Amino acid sequence: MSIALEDARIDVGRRSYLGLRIEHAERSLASKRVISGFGFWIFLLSDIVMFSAFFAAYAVLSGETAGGPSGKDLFDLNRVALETACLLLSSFACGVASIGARARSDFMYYGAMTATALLGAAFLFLEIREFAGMIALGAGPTRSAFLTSFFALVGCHGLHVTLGLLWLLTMMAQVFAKGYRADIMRRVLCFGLFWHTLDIIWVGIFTVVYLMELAK
Amino acid sequence: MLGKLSWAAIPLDQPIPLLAGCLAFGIVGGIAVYVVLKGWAPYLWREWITSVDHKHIGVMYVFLAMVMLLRGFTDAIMMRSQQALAFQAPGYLPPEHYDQIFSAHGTLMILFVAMPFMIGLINIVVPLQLGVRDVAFPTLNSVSFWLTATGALLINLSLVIGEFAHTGWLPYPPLSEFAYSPGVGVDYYLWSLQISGVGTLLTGVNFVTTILKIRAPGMTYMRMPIFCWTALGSSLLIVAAFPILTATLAMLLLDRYFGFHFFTNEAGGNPMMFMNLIWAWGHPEVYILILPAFGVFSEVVSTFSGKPLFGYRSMVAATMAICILAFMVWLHHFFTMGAGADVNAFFGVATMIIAVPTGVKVFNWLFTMYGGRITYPPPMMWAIGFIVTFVIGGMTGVLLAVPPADFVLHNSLFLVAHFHNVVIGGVLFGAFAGYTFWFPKAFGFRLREDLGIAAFWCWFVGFYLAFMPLYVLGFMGMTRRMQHYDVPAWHPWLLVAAAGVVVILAGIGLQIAQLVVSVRHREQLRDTTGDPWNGRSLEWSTSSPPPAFNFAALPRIEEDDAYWQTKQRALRQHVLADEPAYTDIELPRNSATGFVSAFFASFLGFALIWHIWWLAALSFLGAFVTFVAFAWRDRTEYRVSAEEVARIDRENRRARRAALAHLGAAE
Amino acid sequence: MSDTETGLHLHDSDLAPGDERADGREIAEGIRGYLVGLGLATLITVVAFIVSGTSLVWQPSIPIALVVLAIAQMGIHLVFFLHITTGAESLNNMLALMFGLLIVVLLIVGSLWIMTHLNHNMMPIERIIQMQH
Amino acid sequence: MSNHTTKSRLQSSASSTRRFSVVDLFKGWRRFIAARLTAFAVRCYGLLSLLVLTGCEPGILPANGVIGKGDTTILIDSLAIMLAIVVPTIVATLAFAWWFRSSNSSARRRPDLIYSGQIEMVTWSIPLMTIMLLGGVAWIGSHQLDPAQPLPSNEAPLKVQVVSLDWKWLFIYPDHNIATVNHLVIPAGAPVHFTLTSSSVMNAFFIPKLGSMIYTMNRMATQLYLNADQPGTFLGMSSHFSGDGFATMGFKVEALPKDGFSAWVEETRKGAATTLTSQTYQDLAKQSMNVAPFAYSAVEPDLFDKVVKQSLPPGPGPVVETSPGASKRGKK
Ligand code: HEA
Ligand code: HEA
Ligand code: CUA
Ligand SMILES: [Cu+2]
Repeated sequence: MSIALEDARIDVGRRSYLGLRIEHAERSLASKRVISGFGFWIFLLSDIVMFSAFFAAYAVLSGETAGGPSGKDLFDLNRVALETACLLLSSFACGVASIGARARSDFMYYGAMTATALLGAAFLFLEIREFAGMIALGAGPTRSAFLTSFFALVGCHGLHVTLGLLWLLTMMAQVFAKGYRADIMRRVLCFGLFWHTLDIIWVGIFTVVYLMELAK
Repeated sequence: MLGKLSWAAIPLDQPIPLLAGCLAFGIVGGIAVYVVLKGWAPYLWREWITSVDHKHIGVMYVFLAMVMLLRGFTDAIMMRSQQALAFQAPGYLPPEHYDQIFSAHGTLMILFVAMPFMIGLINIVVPLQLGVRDVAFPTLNSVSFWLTATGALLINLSLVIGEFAHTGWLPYPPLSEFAYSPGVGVDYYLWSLQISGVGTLLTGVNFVTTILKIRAPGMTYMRMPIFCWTALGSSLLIVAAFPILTATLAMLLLDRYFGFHFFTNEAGGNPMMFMNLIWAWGHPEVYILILPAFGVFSEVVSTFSGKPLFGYRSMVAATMAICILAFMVWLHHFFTMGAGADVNAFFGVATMIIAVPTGVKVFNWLFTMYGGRITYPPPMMWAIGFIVTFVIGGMTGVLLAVPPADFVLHNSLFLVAHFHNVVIGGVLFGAFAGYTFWFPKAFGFRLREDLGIAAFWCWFVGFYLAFMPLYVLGFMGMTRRMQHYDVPAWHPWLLVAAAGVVVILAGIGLQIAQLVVSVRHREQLRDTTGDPWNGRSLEWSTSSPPPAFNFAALPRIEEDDAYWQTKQRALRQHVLADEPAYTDIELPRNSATGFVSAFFASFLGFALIWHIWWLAALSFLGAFVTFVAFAWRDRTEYRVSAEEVARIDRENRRARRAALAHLGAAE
Repeated sequence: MSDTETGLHLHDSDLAPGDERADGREIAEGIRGYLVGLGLATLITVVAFIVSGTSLVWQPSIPIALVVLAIAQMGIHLVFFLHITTGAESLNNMLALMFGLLIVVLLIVGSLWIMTHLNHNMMPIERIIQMQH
Repeated sequence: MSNHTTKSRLQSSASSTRRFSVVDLFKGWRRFIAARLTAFAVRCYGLLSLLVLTGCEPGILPANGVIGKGDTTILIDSLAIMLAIVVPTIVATLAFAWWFRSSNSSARRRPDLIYSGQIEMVTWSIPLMTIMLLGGVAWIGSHQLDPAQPLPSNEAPLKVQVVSLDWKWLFIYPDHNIATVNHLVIPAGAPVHFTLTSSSVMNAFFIPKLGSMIYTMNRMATQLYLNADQPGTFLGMSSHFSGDGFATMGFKVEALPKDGFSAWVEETRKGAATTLTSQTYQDLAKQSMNVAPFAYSAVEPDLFDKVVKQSLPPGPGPVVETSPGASKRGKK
């Protein structure tokens, strides 16, 4: 079975360009799928810029423990490894889901989406446990500027994952209700982009926040 | 139940803002009632409020900007008169009120006047110039507008309920932290900027996508009108800079609402980080404003000189260079914080480098005029006024970029003069040039030129009277944001400045008169040709106002200055191109998504400002449901039949033929 | 722009980010791509975790190694998961990415440079006291 | 009361909770007028005490002292460099606009002049050269006039520790163990080394006549070297907005001849004034406006360091009222 590109690009090579009938002109516009995908890509880049502000704040404030605990006292490498594994696998599962959708394979689409959701939820669960543990130790975000920037950066990523999960469920529901329609497929594409990008940001977080701190 | 909100929030002891606010809301309410009584509400709802047509959204942006302009101007008059009076005297505005005024003035002017004005022009013009039917995401466009309107609404609400920030237009911590600003003023500021910021970001995404992905066939990058390039530059800057603002304001919100320590004095927080981040947005922001203005002037100068733009490629290169450089200079706003010689010197030199591409632009406008056949309707008057004024403002900017000079001029009225010089002489003149240039396109009739030119002269003279004294005052050591002062030498200059504002007021009066008179005489001023200025780019090839679908058939572009060349060919050959084969056209349907989500966003913002948590939760839910409901829609487009298209287009072609005949006769 | 010369519009042959090449591909082939990505990403992650904790490498080089590994990792995600390549059909996607990265780098590097200088000039009170005595 | 907590400190602080009625509207207005009148009186009094400032020299020109002269010389030079290109640009604009007006039949039209490599070279290189020149000036200037750079002098600089408070200035003379408020006295001819911090929000320390300003921030200490060549009385102020009392943060700067300075120090030491201790400092740190200048005859050791290190807490800011409007957060 081969994979059909939704909204497949209308064939607009030289043929229709040279074709003099003017109404063909419209066809040489980019397809809706490309437009949505590109627009969402721009949005994601801006989201990355937003994260970079939080990264910068973390880098500047991470030494300001105000006499409170530092990262070394609080971080647990095993949990971080587990979290990383969850996200990485969910990113893979999400890729499989998008193939499933394009191949119109319900089994693959729903199965992989479910796996993505479960892995994402597991990640969130681990993160919430970590936060709760820290707060219980008196190391909440109001304790010091270091913890402020830590909770904000990691929490902002967590919030994105949460929103991603909500979106994921919506996408399963939409495909269920409306089938693999072109406009729905565009959203599936955007969701995939979103989810993969979260993984990229996580790479930044586990490197800068956790590994760097423990390597000190 | 109502959080921090109580009757005490209504500033009975501050009659001036209260009355002004009540008056404003009274007028708005009155207009609303009038509209409903006249039975215009359905029309408004259908054609404007729920419209996803980029032209209508653009007009609404410009309208919003003009209304806010009046509000911002009221603030300006109050500041100028206060400073004229407050020599060794308290004046009539107590500090806590004066401080709110300049904060509100700066915030409004930059974010709710200059930005919406430019975005409005971009909305109206860019798709037309690209030769396409709409922007990439029409519904999102409407959402963007309504979120901006929400922000404006919240800021104005602070007049009557509670207070506005006392912190300046950029709320530097620790002053803006809860410990030093426990009132709701800063919260008003933060939420209105967060909400409208989302709208602006979406606009940026929308236009980057539109310009890069949706152009008429043959409209290659190097054939795009220069305004599209500057709109692209501006949108790229929005996309890259606004997230920084969102993040920074979010950090301040976390500090204020949850006791975080990003910028506090306590627990290791670092206020300098705020200045660093906010200017990483703030500096690109001023180029977001000026780039589209540069684009407007390029179009105007070339049109009224009757020549293509000189050095098109240089102009494109300069625009893109400014885009990148804009992100490498932000420290020039805090040379005096003490980062040390190396850092200061680097950012100082980087800042000056921007003068190079800007200078190239100026010289290219000059050479566009050189050898042209220049006529002087209002847009061109604004353009000449702009070049003269902006060059002075740019020069003082470069002066401020020299760190040792900035060490004595920072935060002085010299700085205030610099930025009004570029912002009024550049952005506002650009906005007015664009407004008078494209008004006939948007509404189908021209503006009276005599009144427009009179308005220009009042503005021009008034501007110099009002702001040149501030340069002098800067040298005399006067800092900004002074509610009163005791130095006798300053007083006469401040009186002159106040007089200047009165002249500007006359200019504004004339502009309003121009609008009113033109509307009343619109039949005489009707633009039947769609091409009132003998224009060069595609927006002039369709009728005024353009049909919903802009172009009956998408134009095919084979050279620069698309419409100009078409016209020349038609003149040579005495024929229009053949009638295209008309087909049905699909257009996006109206959508209330923008309005409804902004409705909830207004409540959300208000509830968050006043800590009314249940209302916040409820309105958030409302906004979410709106979104899902929108996403669930099945039919998002409607069809204009081929016959209808043919009818409209034939009319346009008839008018065009007449116009061409006229042009040919004149030749 | 090459499109001026050829008269072909670049956006004709566009790809959305995230899309693989336009001509249909087999499911297995698609999955294989993701698997390769997963494998490489896992490998690099494991290396990063090991490097951060080891005492085998010269300590000051560890942060640098970590940064390099992170960049490599992000590259892998971009190529194998987001399908951003240098091909002509995703030129716009790539350019946008480059612009975004440039801003990110300017923001982070600039902020750190500015803030370390500021902190250096004002924080260490001991140093100031030294200067005073 | 409303959220205008700072204001209420100045004006009547009556009525904490009230229910709304129409009558209140009128009461509100009456109270408004009364409050305005008292506020006016308070201010007039304050202004009287500040009138001394009107004798101070305000502007940055002509400068006094090496830093001031350096800053302003660079300023004037840069201005001159740029005017050399900006003035011709403006003249050319007006000239082209006039000459090529459509009604001028003697103008030569060149509708095809849309590109010229030569002109392009000129349009890029003129600004570029100007900026290279100016950039050089800026680079060297920033290094030579960096505020933290000690002044060349064979004399040891006078040390002054500066604290900006809400809304007044505290000057501590650690070598002489005295302190003043809103009144800075320095010896003319000798370099002065300022170390600056803030008790609460940001301000900027600025004496226009002497040159470079610098920010003051809590928990941080910035450095600034200035001098006055000639004796004189100058205007000093905060040049960074710091809240509602900002405009009243002017201070008087006196540069006295050396012996005059020593005499002033002696006088201040002997003066009947109080000692600046942690306690008096904390009282001083509370918000107040229009503070008339005064002096402390002695200073607790290391008080400035305690402020910077935050062993003395940051200034308290406005008092949060216990009315329904104000939230409970904010106590730390
Ligand atoms: C776009 C930005 C913009 C614009 C246009 C203006 C316009 C003006 N500004 Fe302002 N200003 C700022 C941005 C702007 N300003 C900023 C950012 C600050 C800093 C705030 C801070 O300190 O935090 C500031 C501060 C500021 C100060 C405070 C100085 C101080 O700190 O001591 C003063 C004092 O007088 C002032 C004056 C004026 C005046 C007289 C105008 C006039 O030119 C007024 C212009 C009038 C209009 C803009 C009227 C509108 C026109 C119409 C309504 C026509 C409409 C109708 C039709 C076309 C039909 N401005
Ligand atoms: C649209 C708005 C706008 C624009 C376009 C600019 C343009 C420039 N600005 Fe301005 N600026 C502001 C809005 C703007 N600014 C605002 C709002 C603030 C204050 C914010 C606040 O504090 O509240 C500010 C503050 C500000 C500062 C901070 C000062 C301080 O706080 O102490 C500096 C310092 O470097 C600066 C520099 C410049 C420079 C170098 C340019 C350049 O881009 C100008 C380039 C243009 C020219 C130079 C003219 C044309 C060129 C030629 C004719 C060529 C030949 C000329 C030369 C070679 C010199 N600006
Ligand atoms: Cu400001 Cu250190
Ligand atoms: Cu700037």
